[in-house]
Amino acid sequence: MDFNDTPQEASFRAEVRAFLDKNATRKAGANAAVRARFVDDDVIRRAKDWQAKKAAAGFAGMTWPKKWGGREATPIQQVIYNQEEQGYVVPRGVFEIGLGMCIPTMMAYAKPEQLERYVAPALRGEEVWCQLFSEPAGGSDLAALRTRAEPDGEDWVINGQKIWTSGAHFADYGIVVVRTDPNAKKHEGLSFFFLDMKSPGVEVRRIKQISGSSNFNEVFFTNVRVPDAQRLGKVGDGWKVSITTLMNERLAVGDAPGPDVDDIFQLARTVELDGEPAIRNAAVREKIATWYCQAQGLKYAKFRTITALSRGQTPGPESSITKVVSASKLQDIASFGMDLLGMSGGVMDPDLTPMNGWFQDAMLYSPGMRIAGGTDEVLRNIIAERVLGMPGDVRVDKDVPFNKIPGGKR
Amino acid sequence: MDFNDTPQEASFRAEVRAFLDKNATRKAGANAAVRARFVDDDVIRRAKDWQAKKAAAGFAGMTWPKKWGGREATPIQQVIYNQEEQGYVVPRGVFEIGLGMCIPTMMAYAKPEQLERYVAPALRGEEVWCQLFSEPAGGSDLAALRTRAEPDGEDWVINGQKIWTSGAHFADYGIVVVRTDPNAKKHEGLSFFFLDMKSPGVEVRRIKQISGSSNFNEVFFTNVRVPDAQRLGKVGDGWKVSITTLMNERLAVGDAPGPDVDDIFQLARTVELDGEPAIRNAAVREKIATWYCQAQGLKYAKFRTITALSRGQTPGPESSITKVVSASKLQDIASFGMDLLGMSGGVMDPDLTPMNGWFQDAMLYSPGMRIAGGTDEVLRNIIAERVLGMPGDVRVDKDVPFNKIPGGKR
Amino acid sequence: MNFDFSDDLKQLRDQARRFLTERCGPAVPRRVLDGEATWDEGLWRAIVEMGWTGTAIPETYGGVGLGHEGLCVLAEEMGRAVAPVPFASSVYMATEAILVGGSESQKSAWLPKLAAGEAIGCFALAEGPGNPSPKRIKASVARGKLTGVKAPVADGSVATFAIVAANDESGRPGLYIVGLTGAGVTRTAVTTVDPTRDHATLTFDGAAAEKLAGSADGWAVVERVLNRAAVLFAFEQVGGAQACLDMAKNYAMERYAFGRPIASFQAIKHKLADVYVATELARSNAFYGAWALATDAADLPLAAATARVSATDAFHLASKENIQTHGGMGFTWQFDCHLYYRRARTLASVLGSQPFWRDRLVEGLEARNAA
Amino acid sequence: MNFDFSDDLKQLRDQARRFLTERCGPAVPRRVLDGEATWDEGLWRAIVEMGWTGTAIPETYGGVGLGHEGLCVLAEEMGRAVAPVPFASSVYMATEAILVGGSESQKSAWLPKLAAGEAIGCFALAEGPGNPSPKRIKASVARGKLTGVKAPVADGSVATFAIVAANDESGRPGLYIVGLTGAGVTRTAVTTVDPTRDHATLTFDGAAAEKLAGSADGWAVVERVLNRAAVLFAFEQVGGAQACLDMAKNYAMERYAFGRPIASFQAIKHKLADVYVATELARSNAFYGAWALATDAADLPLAAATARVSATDAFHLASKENIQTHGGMGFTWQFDCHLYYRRARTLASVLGSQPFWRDRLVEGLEARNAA
Repeated sequence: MDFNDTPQEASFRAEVRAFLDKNATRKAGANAAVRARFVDDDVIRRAKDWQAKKAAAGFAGMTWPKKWGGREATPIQQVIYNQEEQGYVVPRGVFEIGLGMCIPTMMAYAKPEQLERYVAPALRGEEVWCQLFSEPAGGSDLAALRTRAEPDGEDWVINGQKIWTSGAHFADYGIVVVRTDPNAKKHEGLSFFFLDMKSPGVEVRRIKQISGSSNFNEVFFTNVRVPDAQRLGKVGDGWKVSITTLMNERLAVGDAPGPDVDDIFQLARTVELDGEPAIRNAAVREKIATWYCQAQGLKYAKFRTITALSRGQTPGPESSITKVVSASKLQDIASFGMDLLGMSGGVMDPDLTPMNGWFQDAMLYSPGMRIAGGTDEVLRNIIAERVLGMPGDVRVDKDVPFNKIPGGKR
Repeated sequence: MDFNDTPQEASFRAEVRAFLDKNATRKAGANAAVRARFVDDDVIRRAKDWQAKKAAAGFAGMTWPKKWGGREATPIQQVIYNQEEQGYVVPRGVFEIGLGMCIPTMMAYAKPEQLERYVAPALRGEEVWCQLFSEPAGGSDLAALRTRAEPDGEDWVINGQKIWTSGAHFADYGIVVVRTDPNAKKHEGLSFFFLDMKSPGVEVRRIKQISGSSNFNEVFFTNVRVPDAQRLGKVGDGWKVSITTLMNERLAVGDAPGPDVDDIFQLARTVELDGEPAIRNAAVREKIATWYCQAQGLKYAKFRTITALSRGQTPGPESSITKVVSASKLQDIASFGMDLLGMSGGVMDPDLTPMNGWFQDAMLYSPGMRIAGGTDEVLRNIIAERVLGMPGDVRVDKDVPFNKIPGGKR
Repeated sequence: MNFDFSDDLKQLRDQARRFLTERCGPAVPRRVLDGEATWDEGLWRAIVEMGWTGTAIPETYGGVGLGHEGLCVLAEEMGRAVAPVPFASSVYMATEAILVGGSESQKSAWLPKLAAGEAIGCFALAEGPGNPSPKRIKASVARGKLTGVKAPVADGSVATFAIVAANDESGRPGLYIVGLTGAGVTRTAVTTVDPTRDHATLTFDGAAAEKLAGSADGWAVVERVLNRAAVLFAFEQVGGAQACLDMAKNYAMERYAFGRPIASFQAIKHKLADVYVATELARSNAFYGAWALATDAADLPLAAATARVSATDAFHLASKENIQTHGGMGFTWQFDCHLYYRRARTLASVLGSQPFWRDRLVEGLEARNAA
Repeated sequence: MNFDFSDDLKQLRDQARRFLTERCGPAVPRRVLDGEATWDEGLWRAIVEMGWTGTAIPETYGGVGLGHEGLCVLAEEMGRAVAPVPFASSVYMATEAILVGGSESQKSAWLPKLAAGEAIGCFALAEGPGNPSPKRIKASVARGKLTGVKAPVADGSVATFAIVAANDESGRPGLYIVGLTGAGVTRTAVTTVDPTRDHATLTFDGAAAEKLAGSADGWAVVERVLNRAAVLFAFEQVGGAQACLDMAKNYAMERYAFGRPIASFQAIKHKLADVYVATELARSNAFYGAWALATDAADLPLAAATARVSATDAFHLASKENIQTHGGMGFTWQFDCHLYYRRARTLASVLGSQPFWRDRLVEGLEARNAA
């Protein structure tokens, strides 16, 4: 057992670090409370510049085939790049979905000439993509989607509404799954397309979250025409195509960002409880010990996954524990941080509260972390079913035509 | 708001106390760790004597009709009697099921001449009754029972096995629900009987629990003949009759007995943690505060129920919270009591461990408290469904003949 | 055994619920949340007119003399409605401080005004991060003039006067009545996680301060006010928790996934069963607190701590699991779940946080054990 | 990144699992539970023959020199099998104490015997209720003679010698090697919640005691032994937790209620998902502990505390929810669930309980922060 790179890994890491040192700024020491309420125009511009640099240096789409601008890198090389990049101030949140989910789906299903047209501009950061799956009626039940596409000549005409679409407000293109046959069973009447987000009839509205941020959008479709040539997969095979996309998502889910055990430890050293530094209080120590065990457990579970990658193995669905543990931990730490501040617990003014109101902010956005990307409940189901091999929930909607499934309030 | 009796209640309480003072010994002050591993012959003899005294004084079957030896007492009078009796050393665990569940079921379904024969001896403690419902294949799914009864002349012939039958080893009679039509739907093929526990073919075996106690039995039926005259309710109505019995059970479910918050508080004052009395440790205080809130909450919830009874109202299924809270609390307190003893946590020898090994003993029997009389999971379902009005679980066994329902391992 | 509110008080509760349902739907706190106002003055006036501000004030001082049980009943309804009015600050805290610590003439001067809503009080104890403690008091009064900075003060921008914890010339803590509209007072708004309840920093620079007569016994009077307020806030918290449980259950019954209401999944059923259990335990402990408050029982400190710890936990749990039950919509600004999640937090801080109250609870046990 | 056991050690694990499945099925601890023996001597001999007792002992001292990673792998399997042998006491504790604190001649004298199973060690630290602390040591050695009472001592009736914590003439604590078969030693059986592991009271009245050379630094050597043993026990606990998870899942898949396997109910699925999460976190922390132990890393104290706190919680959770998943049968003597529930408790106590180790964990954080 050791934590060392193989010689190949070490040399790749050196290459990455040289690139980053030359093109980006190293993060300053301490954790800073960054409250990015939404991705603004400036972030997009900087993200595009940065993406172009990465692409030029061969650090974008690293695992892709060389013919599409990738370097056919191993998963462990991707991990090494990500590890190193985390140490630098670089814009994030603009290209992850497009390059991580949309373009890989295109590669699996689009025609060669479409790939010629779309892959390179996406890789270089010139065009941004988004993913239009979730709907108001869907939630955890993704396949319950109701947005309709009807054939009309060479086109399909889409009507309906998507929701929780990250980046829709600055995306150039999107992939979308829609219902083309409401009389078929739920998973069998879907089809999959890509479309120009500037198409007439596409309307994007920002969703304001509890925290005041707007990371998501609603997207309304009113008679949006999409050429049949932009269909990915066969008519009726939309669910199968979606699974391709979602398989790529799973690898991306990670720690809930925010104050962690080290931060609450620091806070407990600063504030007083019962006339002494809070860190002397056994109840505080007990909580910190518990969170530390969780945080370290997640860290070393990740190291085990990376080891598997490094040995050329495929890590299993075990990594689904990360979000289920870290999202609740974040909410608990945020809440306890506020408890440590006594009567000032709710104060957000950076001047009046320690750590710039980081704990208060986390209290407001942490409920979303327990929901977005799979609720706690869905993740426990996934662990039970895919890791432990337990049966799925009883399904009453399985053998029923979609338009006969009870719906309730939407 | 007050905690006072009405004048009628006060005078009844005085009557009860006079009876108890005359016939029983008041409990000594402190909580004593009583480890009754099973009900032995001596307990049964003393219980029978005590029951005879209660019956003679009109404190047995109090809520029953006067013609059956009751006093047609109000529920609040029953509560008052129980409250007072708790302060005295009296034998328990022999007549509760017979008088609380079996005889009331008889009263609802048996013929007058049968009641003439059985009620009075049961009331006076001369005959003990038990209730034979659960089966190995059943568990939480009570109606999944497989014990068969087949008609043969004037009799039914019973074959099968019951389990978790309290008191079967000293009972004279029992009530039993069996399957008379395996081709009918699960709840429709059952019938209900009472029987002589000394009938040929009835074999009782004690079940040893983790704690070493034996509070339950297995009861095997091999060609046991029961006259049709001892059927309660119509053939096929056994489930309906069982519900009558179970409605009476619900009122009986109570606190998990064992070390509670006052006891862990006492322990924490006695032992040291980190060089000072454990009670000075903030983590210990936090746990005690949490348990105290639960214990007091249960206590005052009970007071609210008693108030409803006192006002002539019927308390709802809210009382199902008692066991779900107190059983886990007991397990947690037991475990934490052992943690407070450090390296000696597991020691049971009364001379080597505080409070005679009460916490250790409770650790061993508390898992049973989370299961017997309704598992944690069943109780949460009951709260969700009966209190909050949420839907039942999806049932795949509802419209299927019993012998077509998948069974798995028994 | 008579451990429930009287029929009269149950009527009061029904009345209050009807009134608040009509006058204080979610749009009302939402207007304040969205920054259109710092409180709802119209609602406040209507509440004053109903006489609620004088509920626990004896009739001799212009109150309606319904006593503290009546106030508990109203507090629960205020919590359910997330009402953006200074009711808690003025009624549970300032009024209680004067009831507990005021001289006859102070009572006569202030209670009628409080009952009539002419005066709105707030309670200025905190001086930055920390739980209530005499050691944390730096504000001081010399020759009737108060100097110091109090923050955060709930409803500090809305109130007309404050009850301020400060040290006298000899360094002993006590409570002072301080007008907020005169000289020597600066008020600055403080942003909190719950914009539906006003918070301010109050800076005193020689403001006129009148000592509460009964606060000669120093910190003890502060503790008495905290204990009494803890019971009243517990009812607000229970009301909030119950509202969250109702919202979550109703949404789960109507929202379908996989062809059935999400209320039919055990993950949701058991979650809400747990919320129900926590809320009922908290309610029962609040009831006992109400009795102890109404009768000024010797074990009020223990009863108050128990009610508060239970109710704070229950409201926190209910408000966060209400969001979780709502799924994606639950963490949008548009849905009302966050009104309760925010309010749960404010109420968890206002009298000091859980570590403080859990410790007080065990102190209460120790005191009982020593007695 | 190479954060996993080597293929050789994985082979060792598979071998050990096969061996223990065959030689140490549930009937084996059950015989001890039912009082037919205090341990399984035949199993012990077989284990000695496999060389496991010498796993971490260097070859120069008669061991097999597989190092501590090898011992971690075996410990997990011992935990899975609830093996009723003094492996933990003799190998994780007594052998480690000599490895850490023994002089060259002590090592040469004892390690070959331990490797060969000729000597069986135990660790006598506790003197009644309490966690490890130098202040609690009353046993004392004067002129090479030990006096005092140690209880409970795991495997105290089975071992041939003990490593005893005692004070020297000047009151400084240290560790002593004391034979248990000679004069001045009385052993009395102690009943615990886990009869599958022997426990005894050792009463010393002038027994010959030889100071461990390296224990001149007093309590520090005790702490080193505790830290090293904590990692090894963590693997035993993880093995036990995994066994419980496997049992519970298998039972839930085969047991039907309401016409379907109980494994299809979310209440059971989510319960076991939580057990899985706790076990995986504990396993990951134990892995890091293994690395820190094998490399004698500077942060071994923190790594050991983290491994232990995680593993103790995970085993406790897994063992109690295994019973719960089994329903009624789970709390019968007949089913094997309680073997693990009992063992989880013994392992939670043997090195000191959770409050002690959580506090040490935070001490580790403080030390790191100060550095």
